Amino acid sequence: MTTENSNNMSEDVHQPSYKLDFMTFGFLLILTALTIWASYATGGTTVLAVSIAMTIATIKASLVVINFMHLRFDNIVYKIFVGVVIVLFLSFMLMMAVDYAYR
Amino acid sequence: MFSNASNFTNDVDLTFAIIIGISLFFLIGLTFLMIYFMIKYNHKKNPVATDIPGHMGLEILWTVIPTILVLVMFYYGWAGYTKMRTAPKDAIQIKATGRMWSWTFEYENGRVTDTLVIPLNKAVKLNLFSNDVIHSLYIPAFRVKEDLVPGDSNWMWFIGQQIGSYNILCAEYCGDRHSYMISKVDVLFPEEYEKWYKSTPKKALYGADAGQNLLKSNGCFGCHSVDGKVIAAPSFKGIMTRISEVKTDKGEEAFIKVDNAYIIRSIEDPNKEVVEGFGKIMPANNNLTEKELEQIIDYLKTLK
Amino acid sequence: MSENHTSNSEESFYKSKKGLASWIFTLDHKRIALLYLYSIAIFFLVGMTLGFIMRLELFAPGGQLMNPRTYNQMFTFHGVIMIFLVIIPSIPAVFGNFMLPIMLGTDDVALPKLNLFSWWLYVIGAVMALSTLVWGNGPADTGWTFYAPYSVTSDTDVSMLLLAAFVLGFSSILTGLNFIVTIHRLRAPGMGWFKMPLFAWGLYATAWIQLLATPIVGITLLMVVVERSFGIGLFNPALGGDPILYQHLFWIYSHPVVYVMILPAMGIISEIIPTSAQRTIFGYKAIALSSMAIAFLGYFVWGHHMFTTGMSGEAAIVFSFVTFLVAIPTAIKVFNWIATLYKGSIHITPNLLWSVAFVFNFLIGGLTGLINGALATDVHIHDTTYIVAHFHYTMFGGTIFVFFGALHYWFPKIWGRMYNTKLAYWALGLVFFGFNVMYGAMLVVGIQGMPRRYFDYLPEFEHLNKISTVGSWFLVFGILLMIFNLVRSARKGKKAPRNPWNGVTLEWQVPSPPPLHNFDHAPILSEKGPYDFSILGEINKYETTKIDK
Amino acid sequence: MEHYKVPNSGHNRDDEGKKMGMWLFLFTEILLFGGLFLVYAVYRFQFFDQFKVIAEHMNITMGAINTVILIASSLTVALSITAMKKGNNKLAVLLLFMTLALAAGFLVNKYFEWTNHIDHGLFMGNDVFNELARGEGMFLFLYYFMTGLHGIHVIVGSVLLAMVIYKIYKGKINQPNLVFHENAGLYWHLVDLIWIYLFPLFYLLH
Ligand code: HEA
Ligand code: HEA
Ligand code: HEC
Ligand code: CUA
Ligand SMILES: [Cu+2]
Repeated sequence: MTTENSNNMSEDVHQPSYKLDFMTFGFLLILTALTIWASYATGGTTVLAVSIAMTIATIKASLVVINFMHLRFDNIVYKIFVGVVIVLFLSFMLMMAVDYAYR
Repeated sequence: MFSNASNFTNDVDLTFAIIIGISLFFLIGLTFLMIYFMIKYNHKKNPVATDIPGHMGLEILWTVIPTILVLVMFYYGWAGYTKMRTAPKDAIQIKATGRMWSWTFEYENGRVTDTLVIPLNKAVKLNLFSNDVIHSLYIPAFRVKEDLVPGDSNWMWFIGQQIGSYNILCAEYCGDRHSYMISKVDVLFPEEYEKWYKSTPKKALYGADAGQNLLKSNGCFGCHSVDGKVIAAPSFKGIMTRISEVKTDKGEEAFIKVDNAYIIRSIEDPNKEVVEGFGKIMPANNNLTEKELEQIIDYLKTLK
Repeated sequence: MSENHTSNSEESFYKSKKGLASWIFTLDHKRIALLYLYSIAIFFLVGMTLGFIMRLELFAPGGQLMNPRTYNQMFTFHGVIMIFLVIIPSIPAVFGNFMLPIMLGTDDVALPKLNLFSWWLYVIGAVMALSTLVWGNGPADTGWTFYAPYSVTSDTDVSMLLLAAFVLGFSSILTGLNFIVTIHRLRAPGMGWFKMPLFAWGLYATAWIQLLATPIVGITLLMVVVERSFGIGLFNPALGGDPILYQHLFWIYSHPVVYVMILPAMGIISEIIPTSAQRTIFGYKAIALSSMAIAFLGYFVWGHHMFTTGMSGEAAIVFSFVTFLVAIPTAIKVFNWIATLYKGSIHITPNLLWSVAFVFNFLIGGLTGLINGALATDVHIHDTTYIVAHFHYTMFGGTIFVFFGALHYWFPKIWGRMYNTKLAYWALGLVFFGFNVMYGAMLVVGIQGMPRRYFDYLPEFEHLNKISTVGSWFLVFGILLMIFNLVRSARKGKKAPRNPWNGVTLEWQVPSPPPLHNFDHAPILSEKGPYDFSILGEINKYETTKIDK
Repeated sequence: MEHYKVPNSGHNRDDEGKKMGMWLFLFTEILLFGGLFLVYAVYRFQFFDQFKVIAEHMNITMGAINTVILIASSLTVALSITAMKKGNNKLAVLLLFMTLALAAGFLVNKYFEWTNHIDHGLFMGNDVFNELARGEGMFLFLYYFMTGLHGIHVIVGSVLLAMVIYKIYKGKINQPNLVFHENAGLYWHLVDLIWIYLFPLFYLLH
């Protein structure tokens, strides 16, 4: 859903603009409300609740990085950098999980 | 190398041999090539160099060959390891405890010893526990080693295949007397083992004195001597007639006439009063019954 | 900040300004490099002296010179100094700082102030580490790995040393950060990625490891400090913590960091060998990309330090497998170096021989690493002196040998003088011989089952330990001889020309020693990459330029 | 010979280089917190029930308010950069002041939250704290450590933004020359980014 929206936005904004800032802010607020609601709706710490909370947080984080931090206007190398860092961190998590889950 | 002391030695030594063999081939071959090139293409003999920027075929060749060799090594290492991590169900279960800086082994019938005694050709599973920091139980002759992680349980297993007495060493650094945390594993004929296992009364393997046995099986002698030498802690020699200079946990200094109550406090809550000049390393021991504490004190009184 | 120089551009960077302040507050990458060199040299001597004394202690079983506590503090301090104060900064901070901007054809790193700042962090960290010798409860006795829960309960001054390591970590991060930006932004016009010298590639791969792995160990060490101060059981099982978690976090950094040590060294080898052979490097792209491959794969093997902790079988297999994968790009490098000697026109120099000695030692170090990586054999040799020998072969026989080689290679460039070649060969011979005797014996005694960090050992290990200690005497003598030769030559040696070894990378196109802004003419780049010796004539026509020194 | 000036120099103004440096620095910050997130993940897994129990003590409303405050401050910083790019210095400064006000609000809020916990004895060394089950103490400790470290970042970020304001007044930051402003903004967004994860992990998963 969000990716669609950011695609839409990128059509009318090619450089930083007040409009983009405000739209990002709006989405962030909505998502914050959503995640609080979801935490009640899913009832605390089920696997579902954790995944939903983390997914929403990740969408929010991407909004901040892409729009507020202007990654969308930046050179491709920055996008690669960010990708590498994310992959790396997730791999750390994954490999530790492989040890802990089967220990 | 290539002994047959345990059921793992052959696999491990074979893996060693394979990897060392391949390694020596490359080490000698490549060193020879380097020296040969340095002589053959010395600028005196070969004043003009030929530029060769690379060769795709060669690059592929020397990517593929090491890959294959590496997979072979991985396979042997993995195969040997898998055996080490799958213990048979009917193995003799022994609880092995490590603490600064001694070992104890507890058998299914309650026997407690400080050397490991096992029967020939029988699977033995050691369940590993530590009271303080990480230790590692290492029997070089058997090619086995496994860490004792406090707060967590770990295990190892093996089959002793040759009669004899082998070293047990501690391989994980654990403080001052890490290198003295040594014991033995005795592999006996099954009949002998059976006799040993049944004959000696519970918890009494060393001499007649109950107190001394308790100190031994609780690992006190890892730090305390009985002859006045300071190993890592005050000696027990003459302890019951001493005045101990201590620092309390509130930071005050005090002189305490050693009595029964003080000894018991020292054992159950050693960090409350710490003897001047020593660190807070003594593990608390709350497993001793009142009677046992009494026996210990009686023994300490004999050390003049 | 930079335009305050007025002098003519020929003057060497030593002379552009004078006085202590002009050094310790300098923004010039060359001066910062030398600041690093001198500080590292001091710590190297301290660390070596500790190592030497440990060897004397191990000459015979039983206490010889000290009690166990002192010995434990010694190997801890030896390890911490050698890792955090010597080998991690060594090649990047000294030769990287000095040579990288010149090799890329520019006049400084991208962020000169940050560069100075990271040296200052280094000094602060070093002072913090040394302060534990003087006050507090005595230097830490935990081993450089600071394993919990021992590091949490030890009554020595562990916290200060941990904080020092934290600060030093940040120094290392900032150096790496600076190099990445420099390489991205400041390459000379016309120098594409695959026209960079291979040393730059090595540094680039290294920088990414410094940047992305160091913070994890930083926060981990900080957690131990906080745990010691607040008595919380983050890693202490007595309070519910998990000591294995500490090991995971520690090795997530500390395995990749071994490639921080070796990749720049491999980069320097890829410079020295083509120059000595006077021909282009064999398989440029393979070498460049294998650096990146090693850096990347190196992140996923940390578990091989933990095979005996009761790690899950699944994890052990993955970690062992990836460990073997790292060996492949390393092998590619070695093969390409040797192929570069083929049909060259080889000039035997001290720097080439140091490099060849490196390849030999590193082969032993790397190949012994394969035994560590194989699961069944690692169980046997884990935490024995075999491991100690493995990492001295890679770190000392590898990185430090290259460091010495690089000192000989770039000596004329840095100090503008030549050294005594004969003495250099003697020193190299002694070091090489002593080194192999010493650590060769440790390899064997390790396989026989002598654990590491042992103050005392069983009588059956005595023989090999004696041999090992005797080896260390040759080593000491060789290193002192080398230092003597270099120090004397830096002041009294013959003046060096611009290009004594007929190299073609950009550092040979600037005067020896370089002026403040490095280049006195536009750098000459070949279309055919950094190791095109056909442009040698064009480069050397500047040789006649008068050097004022 | 004429002094040769290299075209790409470490002493030329290189905004792109500075920005890249900032991004790289942010990566180290992410991994710094990343280490803590790994610890959190492992202990969440090991002390599943205890974490659940103790998380009840967290005040979702307070957390939510702080989340909104930080998002709003991120907005004002982003807007101020946009304003600066369009050459509107006055608006940019005004927005930065708003950001500082929001940052102060965040810290005040956090202060009340912490003191509230401490009043309930939920702090290291306290008797109530020592009575807690093991995993519960761990949760609180991670809570203090992570939000504390985050709080330090808020303070550092505020100092940076204050420096931006000062530099705008001094004319050192202006329309084409605003990389310092942009970098301070990047740092501030990172502070927001980390909070985006801290909020669900400590407040919502109970
Ligand atoms: C510069 C430092 C450096 C380098 C480069 C390496 C390189 C390697 N290391 Fe080492 N290592 C350390 C420093 C280093 N190490 C340190 C400091 C420790 C101990 C830490 C401590 O506990 O205190 C350690 C410990 C260590 C362990 C843990 C042992 C244990 O404690 O149980 C392991 C296990 O896998 C390991 C493996 C390897 C491997 C596979 C490589 C590989 O990268 C090597 C690859 C190289 C080659 C393979 C040689 C070249 C190749 C050829 C000639 C081609 C032919 C090859 C094939 C057929 C494959 N190392
Ligand atoms: C770059 C890394 C590096 C280097 C170069 C060295 C160099 C040396 N190392 Fe070390 N070593 C480590 C890194 C390194 N080491 C690490 C990380 C550990 C693990 C620590 C741990 O377990 O936690 C270790 C552990 C270690 C041990 C194992 C301790 C144990 O497990 O019990 C030993 C034992 O022999 C040892 C010895 C030496 C020796 C003799 C040298 C030789 O280089 C020294 C040669 C000596 C000289 C050449 C001396 C020259 C100078 C003088 C004689 C006097 C000069 C005078 C003044 C300056 C006043 N080292
Ligand atoms: C890890 C080493 C270690 C072990 C194991 C150990 N101790 Fe101690 N012990 C010490 C140290 C160090 C001190 C001195 C500091 C202190 O008082 O805590 C000490 C002090 C004592 C004292 C007081 C001595 C005095 O002079 O006042 C007694 C009694 C004692 N221990 C008994 C025991 C008994 C009984 C055991 C076995 C159950 C034991 N210790 C096991 C290290 C140890
Ligand atoms: Cu126990 Cu080392
Ligand atoms: Cu490793």
